[in-house]
Amino acid sequence: MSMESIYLTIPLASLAGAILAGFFGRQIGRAGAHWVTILGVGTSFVLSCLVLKDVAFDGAPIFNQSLYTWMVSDGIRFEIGFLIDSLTALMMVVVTSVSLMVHIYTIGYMHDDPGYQRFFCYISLFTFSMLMLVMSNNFLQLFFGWEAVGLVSYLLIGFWYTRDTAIYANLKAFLVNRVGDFGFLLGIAVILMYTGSLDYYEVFDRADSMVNATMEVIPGLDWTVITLACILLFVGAMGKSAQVPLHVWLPDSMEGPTPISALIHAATMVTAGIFMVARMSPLFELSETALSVVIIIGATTAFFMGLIGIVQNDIKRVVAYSTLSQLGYMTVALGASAYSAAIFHLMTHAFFKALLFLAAGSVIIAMHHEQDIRKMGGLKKYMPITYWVSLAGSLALIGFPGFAGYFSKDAIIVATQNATVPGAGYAYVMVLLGVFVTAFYSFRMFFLVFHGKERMDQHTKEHLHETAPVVTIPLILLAIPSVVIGWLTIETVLFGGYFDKAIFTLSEHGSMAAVAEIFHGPLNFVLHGFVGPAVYLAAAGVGAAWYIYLKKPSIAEQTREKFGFIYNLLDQKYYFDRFNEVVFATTSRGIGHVLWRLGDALVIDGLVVNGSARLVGWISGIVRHVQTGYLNHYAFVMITGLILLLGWAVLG
Amino acid sequence: MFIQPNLLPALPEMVMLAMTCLVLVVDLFLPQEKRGFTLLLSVLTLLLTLAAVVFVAPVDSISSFGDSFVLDQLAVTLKIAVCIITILVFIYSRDYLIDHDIYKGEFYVLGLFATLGMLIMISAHSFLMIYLGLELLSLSLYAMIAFNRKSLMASESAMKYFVLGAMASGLLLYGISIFYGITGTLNINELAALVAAQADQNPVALAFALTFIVVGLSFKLGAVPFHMWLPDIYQGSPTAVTLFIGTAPKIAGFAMTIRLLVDGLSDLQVDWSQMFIVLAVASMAIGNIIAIAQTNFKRLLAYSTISHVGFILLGILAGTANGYASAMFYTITYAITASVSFGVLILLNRKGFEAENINDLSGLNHTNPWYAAMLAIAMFSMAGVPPTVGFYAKLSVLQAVVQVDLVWLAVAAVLFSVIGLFYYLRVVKVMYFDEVVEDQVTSIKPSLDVRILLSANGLSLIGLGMFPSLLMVYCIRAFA
Amino acid sequence: MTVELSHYLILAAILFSISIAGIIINRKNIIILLMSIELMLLAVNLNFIAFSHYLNDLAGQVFVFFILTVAAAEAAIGLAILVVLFRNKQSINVEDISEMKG
Amino acid sequence: MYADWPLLSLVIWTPIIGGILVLFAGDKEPSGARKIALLVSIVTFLLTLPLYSQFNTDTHLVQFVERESWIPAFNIEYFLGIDGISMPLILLTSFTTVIVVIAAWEVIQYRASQYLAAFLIMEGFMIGTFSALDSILFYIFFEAMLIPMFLVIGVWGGANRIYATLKFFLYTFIGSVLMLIALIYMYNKSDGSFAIFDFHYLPLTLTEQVLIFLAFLVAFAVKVPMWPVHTWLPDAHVEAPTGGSVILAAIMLKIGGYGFLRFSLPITPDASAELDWLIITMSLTAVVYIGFVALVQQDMKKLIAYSSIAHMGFVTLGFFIVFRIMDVDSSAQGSALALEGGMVQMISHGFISGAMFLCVGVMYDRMHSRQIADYGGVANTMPVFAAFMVFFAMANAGLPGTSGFVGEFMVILASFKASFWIAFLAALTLILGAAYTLWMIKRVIFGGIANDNVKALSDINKREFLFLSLLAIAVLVLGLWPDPLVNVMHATIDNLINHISISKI
Amino acid sequence: MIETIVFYLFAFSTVVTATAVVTVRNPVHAALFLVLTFFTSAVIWMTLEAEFLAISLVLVYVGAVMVLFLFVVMMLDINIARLREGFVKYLPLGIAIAFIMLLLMLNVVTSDIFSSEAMLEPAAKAADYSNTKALGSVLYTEYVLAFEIAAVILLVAIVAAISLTMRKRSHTKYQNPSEQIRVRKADRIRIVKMPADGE
Repeated sequence: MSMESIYLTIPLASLAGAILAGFFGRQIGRAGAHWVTILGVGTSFVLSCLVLKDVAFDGAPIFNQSLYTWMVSDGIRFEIGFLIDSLTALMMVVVTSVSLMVHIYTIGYMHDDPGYQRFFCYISLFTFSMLMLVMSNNFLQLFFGWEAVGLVSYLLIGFWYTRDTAIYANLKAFLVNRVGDFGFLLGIAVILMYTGSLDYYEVFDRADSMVNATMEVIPGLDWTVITLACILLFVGAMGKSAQVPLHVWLPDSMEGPTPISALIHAATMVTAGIFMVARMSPLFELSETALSVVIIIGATTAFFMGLIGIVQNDIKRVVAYSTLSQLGYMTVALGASAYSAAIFHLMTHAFFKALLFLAAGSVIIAMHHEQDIRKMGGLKKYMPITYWVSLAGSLALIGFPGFAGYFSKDAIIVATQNATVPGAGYAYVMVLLGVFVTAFYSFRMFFLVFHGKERMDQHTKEHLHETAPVVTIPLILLAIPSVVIGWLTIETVLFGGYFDKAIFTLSEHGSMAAVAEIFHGPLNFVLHGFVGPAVYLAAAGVGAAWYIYLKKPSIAEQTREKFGFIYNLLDQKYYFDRFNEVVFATTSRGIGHVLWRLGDALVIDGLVVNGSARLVGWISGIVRHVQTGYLNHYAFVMITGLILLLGWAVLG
Repeated sequence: MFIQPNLLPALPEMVMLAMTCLVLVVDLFLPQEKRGFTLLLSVLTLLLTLAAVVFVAPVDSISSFGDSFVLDQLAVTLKIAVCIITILVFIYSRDYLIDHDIYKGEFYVLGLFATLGMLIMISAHSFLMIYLGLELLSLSLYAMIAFNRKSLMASESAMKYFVLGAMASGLLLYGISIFYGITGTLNINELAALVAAQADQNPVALAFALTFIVVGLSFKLGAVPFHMWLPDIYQGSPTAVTLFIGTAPKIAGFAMTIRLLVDGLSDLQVDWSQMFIVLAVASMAIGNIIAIAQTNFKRLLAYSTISHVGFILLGILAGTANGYASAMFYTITYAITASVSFGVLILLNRKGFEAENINDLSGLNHTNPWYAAMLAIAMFSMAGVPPTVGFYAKLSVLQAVVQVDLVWLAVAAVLFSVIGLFYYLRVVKVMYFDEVVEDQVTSIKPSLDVRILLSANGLSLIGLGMFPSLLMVYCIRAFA
Repeated sequence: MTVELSHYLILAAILFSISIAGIIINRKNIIILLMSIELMLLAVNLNFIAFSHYLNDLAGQVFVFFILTVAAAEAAIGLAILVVLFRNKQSINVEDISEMKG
Repeated sequence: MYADWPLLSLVIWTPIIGGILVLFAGDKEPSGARKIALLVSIVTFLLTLPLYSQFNTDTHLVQFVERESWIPAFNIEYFLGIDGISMPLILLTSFTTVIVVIAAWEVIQYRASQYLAAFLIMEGFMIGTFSALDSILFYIFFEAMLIPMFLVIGVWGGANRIYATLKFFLYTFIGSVLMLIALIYMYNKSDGSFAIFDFHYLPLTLTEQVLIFLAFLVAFAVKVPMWPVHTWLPDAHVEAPTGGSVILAAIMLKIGGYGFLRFSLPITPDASAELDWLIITMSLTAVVYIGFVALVQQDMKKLIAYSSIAHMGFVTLGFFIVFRIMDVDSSAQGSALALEGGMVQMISHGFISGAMFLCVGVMYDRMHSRQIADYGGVANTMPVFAAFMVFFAMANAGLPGTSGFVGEFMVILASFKASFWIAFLAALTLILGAAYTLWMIKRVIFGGIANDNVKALSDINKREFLFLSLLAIAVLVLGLWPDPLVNVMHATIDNLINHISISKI
Repeated sequence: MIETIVFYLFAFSTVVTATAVVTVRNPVHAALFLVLTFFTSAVIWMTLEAEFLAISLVLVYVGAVMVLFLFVVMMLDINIARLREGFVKYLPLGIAIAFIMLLLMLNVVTSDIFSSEAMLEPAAKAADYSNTKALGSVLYTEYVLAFEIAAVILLVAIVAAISLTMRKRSHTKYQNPSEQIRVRKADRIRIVKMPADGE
């Protein structure tokens, strides 16, 4: 099997699964549906591993080839093709592995759902779309995948389409993503206009032409084209990766089934933005301004979204805000030119966040779809496996030294510290504070769920038990990388020149070099962590959570009352939703109403169209009375006509 | 010294006169139930006349009776058109006449005399002949309108038509008298030569006389503001007579206009063109606008006629052979179209029921889809929607107008025709979209001849629309 | 001093104007309208005859001859219509014969 | 083997004559009429296929030419021929007619033969419009098609059908009469030719061009329809029977766009360049303004109608942004992208809007309501249908992978060449289009079962499945591989760009 | 000289009587004034050497047409009082229109083209000149077609007048023997059954 056909098989295997489960779901039955899709995704996974091995260890050359010509217009070839390099290979493994886990997990989670086949169809389709996105060698296909994952996300958030909240959330998700896509598409347009190509490598080769060119977007304000392009592309990333202010859809997306939250809204799709910026590093590197925007947006998201996590009571929403915050970290890394760190964090995060979500899902199954952590507590003794994997995930998340998250997060913090772009200082403060916040809300949730009083009702309590193996096995399988993957891969991924051919960094953006300076092996890196403030902040966060929620639960109540304003601000998520609801939704409907009723109905139709018809009718009604029926009036009119004509002929 | 005139050019008229007198006499001796024979004889008269026209049709043009009577291409074509349309009129109106107790021989006799008047008008080449032809036509029409003696409306409209018609004749005559005074001739050919010689010396007097002529013509054609008679006469006349008035006399009016203005006064073309511009715009505006408010179908068609007259004037005022041919085409096709409209309307009449309101057509498509289709075609043709002949007629006229750089006039014309479309569509709407009103429209079963002729008449609108050259070549040849 | 052509023409013009005035001011009586029209024809005839005389051309007189003939026929038909109308309406008032309008 | 066939005449006259046959088949036995209609429409469609397969993509010259003198008096010819612009539209027309005939199968019981005949005759007229190369022939077809559509809306339409159909007819007629004057004017200018290609090379001063351009603009803008002469469309669509809406949206609107390419651009290039700001403004207004208006519609058909206006805005934007591009860049790089984008958008919109109207029709046949408020949770009872509807909705929202994306994508890319803000406003459709389409989907398809009527719904039958899946395949194929479509246009579009880049003054 | 006097005298009386025609209250008087107008006009025509027409005018017009007018006026029972309502109201308008008309006409008929210089008084006709004969000779030669048409017009007038006004008088009593013979019992008497007078 040639590499080319392997590359082709990887996405198509998933697609085949999706098609079979989708169109022939009734014929192949429930079991058939999960078997074909798992087989498909499994194939993709195995082949992706093969590809990774090929790229990472065997040093396979970069594969960049088009599959077919989508369209030729104006001399521009729009193509569908693959670019397989180290970045792609890594993403492929992350995507397929998490997807495979989720497929297996779903068998248990969705066991009783009537839309079983449909669900498998969707997640396989998602896997296909995501693979097409990461494997793309051009912007067109990137956008294809970009929107396709959005579509599947839309379908999956609204999977339980009878729930009003779900279909509200999926509409919101799609629209907010569309705002991002809007920028993204314009970004693609800039690139096409200045480089005349959509192929990555051709664009990168011609990127210089954009550095020197300027564009007057707002009169009197010249922007370099590269900045404009990068910021527009980043707007797309903001939508997909849920960066402030386009983050609002992600918490709501938790309306979807939990496997989806794990797969799409934690591990893969939301990281597409991060991936994209990393992929575009040859462009972003050329624009200091764009990087600055990236780092500020990322830092803001990292800290402030984490804060909201503190006041959330829905178990999935806490994890969702944590996802937002972690995506912020990745974005900060991108802004700091630490692309490899961002991707590294992306990878570790994919595992531990998928783990956390699936664990939360496990809890939810056990709690009979109760998601409020205030009604949980003391689950440790009922669900030992879930407890331990959750602990592993949480420790990874907060960056406990030695766990996967530690390596990636610490790399980001160090890189941010050494970053030089404007806003890096702000970002450094934010990510450090974020560490505390992360630890605090993570363990707040952890303690409330697994420790303390059992606050659930009697009925639920009686039925509490550990979940089935199809649920727990993926948890365990995900827990393993969550613990060890950082240790194992940090050297290779960050410092082994793994991304050299895929990611481009200007030498003056030396943040990663600074990290490399202090890196002397994983163990040493763990120890080095105790030099910086991050570890202590995390410990403080855990301690505070322990004290407030386990030791003295009354403090939480008192604080809430004391700082009512801040609590409200956080509880209302900084009023973003309210703002959007009022300003965008209501206003645009208002504009629509005004334009329709006033513009269309009143002015165009009423005044001009029907108005002129009525005017003619009115004139007609008046003029017809000239025809009085009286003979001498008729004669009079004739003679008047004669006289006028005569006057004109004789005098005029 | 006196030279025996060449009688050949007047053969059709002579045939017609002789036959008409025969009809008149024969009819006297026919009992009421044999009245169909009068009709047969009348149609035969027209057919014979038609044959005579074709028989004497010259290659070029011949004139006779001291140059006061010509038979040229124009005359031949128009005469054929007049005869054919009159045949249609006679046959369409039979059932109506029977139902309204006016199935009398005089109707046909007067109709034939009117047709004779039209033939004379078409060939007339002197003021005197034109006047006599016009009066022969008008007097017959006055009588025909009042034919239904029991109808108040009919006598009222006859009276109105008569008074205004007589007055218009007076105005026309006054104009003729001045021309006679200036040139000393009554003959159109001599007039043309003399006016050409005098055009520069006496512009005011010529324009003065011309105005009276134009007014007289405008009255006959029904151009605003000399149109006032038209709606009342269309509405008040028995539908059979409206059918007649609304069709063939338009052709005669066109011929008279051509004879007087084009053959005789082409040197004053600048003057009458300008007058026609005003009249045409006014006609299209008033005709279309007032038509919108109408509920009576006959009255609606009257106003529609006024607007069509505006279009005919457009073609004439262009002052080019192309324009005259277009106007001629327009006039003939309009007469054909109008005969379909009135023909369908007349079918709807029954004993004791006079169908004349637009609402009387309600749901016609349900009861009589074929005739609804015919009327719809006629409406679209009047509106100028392709592929009906009305489109091509409008196209050719507009083309002539644009050719003489009167683009604004063409724009005005099409804009008014949009208004016109509205009421034509309303008729179609009533037939196709409205429900059948109880007791108003029932299935109509006309006799075979009517069925065939009306169908052929209706389909000819599409046929001529797709192959206008069939008629257009003759129109062009008439002004070649 | 002899009578000039224009004098006849002026007389005809005056007659013509009177007839027009007659048509306009007689809002009630159709018969007067008919008479006014006769006056108009008289004016026209006068024109023709005067021109005929001064042009020394018989055509004008011939025309008048025919106008007289037609006018007689016209009067007959007009009065016949008037009679029919009167039978239907019992009036020859112009303002009464306005069944149709608009 | 087709070389000698008068293929274009065949595809024009087969449906017209077939339609007359159907008319005479009558309503006594409607299934007979239906079968004839289906046969005729399929035969016509098959006859159009050689137009594609035998099409020579290397030349911009018109192909399949038929040229006969018709009305010698005014040198009007029966002059047919197609190029890369018209050929795809002809295929679209014949394809859509088949769909419409199938869609009418059981739904239309009232005077079925007249209904089907109207559509077949209309098909002939529409194909005639696309293939006519004599401007009067074009005009005749252009106008004649109004009559069947007028009757279709008026006879088989909804409650307010009369207002709608009169408005439709009058609007369109007003638009076209001025065009007629322009044609006549050019006929006189060109020493007696009505051939469109003679007009292309007719030298005209700027003033003449501007006036002619405006005359054409009124005609085509109404047809497209462009803001602010669009208000007939929502009414017509709402009241028309499903087939009427489909034909109206899928094809009739395209005639406006086609007219711009066939007449406005090549005949009055300088005026087009001079007035491009006007068209661009109108197009962008259509995209943005109409997008907002669509957002608040309560009636599904109205919503789709407004969405059609917004989508057609891309077509006109694509056609006229070319002049901006030429201003900015002398190489005119991007102009082919814009023009081809507009063309692709037309074809794609034909499929998608047709499909959307058919979807609404499917629901309307069951519920007899088009009000969004009367629905909710249709997915529960009609899952297969819901899948189709969501798919088409996504296509309508311009999802990549569907044809709806291609045209918008091309036009946005091209308009960026001209101006950032034009592209910015145009790209707003990504948001607005998704907002109004998906909001409707949310309220109609998703959610719990809203009422007993929805509960009683039955899923689509085989016939409905057939036409929806045919359209779905078309939408998908065009979205995944537009090259076969775009390829046929290149030569013609390149020639057009060359032509319009040369001033006539 | 005498011609001038005659002209002015009769011209004046023509204008006066014509004015009277349109202004007098009674239609019979109007008709009589019209007769007078014709008479005076005939005299003026005489001065223009149109003797035949002058005679015709008197014979045909006064003798036939005006008599017809008088017949009709008297036959129809007309309410004269009503016929003159609103007369004064419209008088100024009528005069104004007529005056404007007259001005326009005078503007032309007094122009140079019709002046005595442009159109000389023709030489007097020879004594044996017969206007009637001259007319006659052209009527039957040059204008024979017109003459025939005029005949047709008169025929139309006859047909029209008869068909419009002739009516069978249903109340005129005359016997129709054939009807009387054919009569049957059923036509004349109707036998009805009636219930006997009860109660």
